[in-house]
Amino acid sequence: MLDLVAGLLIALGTVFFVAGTVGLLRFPDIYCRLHALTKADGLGLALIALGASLMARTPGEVFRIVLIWFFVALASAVGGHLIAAYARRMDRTREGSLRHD
Amino acid sequence: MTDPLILFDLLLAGSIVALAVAVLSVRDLFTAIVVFIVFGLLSALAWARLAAPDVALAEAAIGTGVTGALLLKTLHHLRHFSDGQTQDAARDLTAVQPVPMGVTVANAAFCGLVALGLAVAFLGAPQAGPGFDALVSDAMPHSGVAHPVTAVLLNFRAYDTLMEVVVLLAAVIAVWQIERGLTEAPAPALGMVWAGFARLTLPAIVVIGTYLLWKGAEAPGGAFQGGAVLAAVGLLLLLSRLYVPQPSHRGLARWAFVLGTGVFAGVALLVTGGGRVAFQYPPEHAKTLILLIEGLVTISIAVTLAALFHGREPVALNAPESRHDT
Amino acid sequence: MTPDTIYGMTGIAVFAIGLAGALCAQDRLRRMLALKLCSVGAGFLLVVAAWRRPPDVPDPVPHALVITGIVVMVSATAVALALIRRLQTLEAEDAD
Amino acid sequence: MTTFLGGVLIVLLSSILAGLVRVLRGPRMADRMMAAQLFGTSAVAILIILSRVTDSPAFLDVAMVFALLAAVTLVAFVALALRRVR
Repeated sequence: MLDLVAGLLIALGTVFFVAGTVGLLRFPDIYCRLHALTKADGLGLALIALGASLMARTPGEVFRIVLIWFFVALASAVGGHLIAAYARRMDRTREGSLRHD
Repeated sequence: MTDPLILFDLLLAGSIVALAVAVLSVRDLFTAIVVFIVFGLLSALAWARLAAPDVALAEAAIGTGVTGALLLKTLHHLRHFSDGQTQDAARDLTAVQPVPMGVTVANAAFCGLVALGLAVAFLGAPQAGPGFDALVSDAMPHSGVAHPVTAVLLNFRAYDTLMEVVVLLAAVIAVWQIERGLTEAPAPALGMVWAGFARLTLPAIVVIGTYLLWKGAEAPGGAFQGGAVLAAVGLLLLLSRLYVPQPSHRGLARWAFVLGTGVFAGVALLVTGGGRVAFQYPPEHAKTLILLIEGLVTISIAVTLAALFHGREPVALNAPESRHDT
Repeated sequence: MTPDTIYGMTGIAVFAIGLAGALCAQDRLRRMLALKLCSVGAGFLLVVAAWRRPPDVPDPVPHALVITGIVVMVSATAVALALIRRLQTLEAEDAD
Repeated sequence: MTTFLGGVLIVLLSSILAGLVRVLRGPRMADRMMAAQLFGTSAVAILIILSRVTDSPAFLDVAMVFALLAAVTLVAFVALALRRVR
């Protein structure tokens, strides 16, 4: 029973990963892609982590899985922010230099 | 025999080879570097699959941390100094005359021959010939630690590891000499979100690095993995200019560089003084000595790797040596 | 087909590709990357040599060698990249 | 169960391979970097599942290192690029 639930969660998480990759490939510009990516991979990893921790043997493993999920969520949020800020600044300077010319 | 993971293995192996080809064949250098980072990621996965978590840890820590940042820094420098917006300008400076077709074909044939020879040797070798496993597991009780890889690194083959620390020291000396007197770049503006992230993550990385070091005695982990993870803290501090190396910190950095080598060699000398061979630690103190060496070597590795990334020696701005010293 | 044959052949292929790249590469950074590919290929062969069928534990000595190799390679990379940067700077100054 | 998890591993690895198209095609440097970030997360997921399949908790430490250091390359990229803009 527990295995079944874990399997379902992992399968659902994998679907989110696939969705994120499709978004990465199909969305038109960098901001849309960023949106698809951070949402999808954050949620996908959360579901997989939940499924895996249901199958874990010791509490230590569960703790480490939760820690991993926490760090990935944090890094992906901040990474998304940094990339977006970078892309926006690049766009601005490009526009600025065009107007200057 | 029918391992359900065999398809996964085949797919992973195929993608690793494809990525290796892509690293060398894509035109844009930045893409090549990103593909190389992904290549490192997948080879770490393959090593995990081959039941080598220590190696996977080392590759993960060094490959995704220091190596990627170093490559990106070098590319940034190349494009900046050829001051073209595109990489074509950079290529004009470094590229030379086109290579004649015959040379390329001869090179490819030579490499194919090498690969063929290796493949014949590899497939013809006896399956799982006698390794060092029996020797190592016999000697484990005398090593003072419970994890075989750590025992090999710091006890049975400690000379190798000592030399490895010396190589790191030599590298940082060389880099300081090569980059003598270059000036500092201004700080990037990374914003509030980054500041909050740094406050939360940097201490966490320190904790995890120390945990890896501590765990090395009985499970995968150890000085190199711990040091590489700690070096990432240094990298993040240097990149975001939360820490700017001051000329007055040079002495401290030099002490940190030689700390690992010094303690390692010092312990060896001490053991010889007790009438033993250099790395034959007395069994009752073996664990203490190994942990002492590992702890200090970790600090040394972390500082050295961060310094290797930073490159130039911190000198005062109006120091006599300037960039135009040639 | 066992993991060791699969990854052993991978290691050989990666080594050969890296060797070809190091011989043919046009710019310095790419040659550096090719040499790094070679080192990873060699690492694969060593790790494969350590592999034993799952109930047995792998041979720790090659693992230790590969870890040493990774650290030595990162030192070599850092020195080579510093040289590349310095050469580029000098060439740019000469071009002025 | 192992067969199912093996299938999941293959799907995750294929999603990395599909994402490589974005790395190769770009068009901007930020696009390529972003895709590499996603691969880091996928690798963490693969390692978590692999640690279940082969029952070796040590892989969780490898996943943890990936999770922590995923930011380093990205920060290196952004910090270096912004230095030139200013």
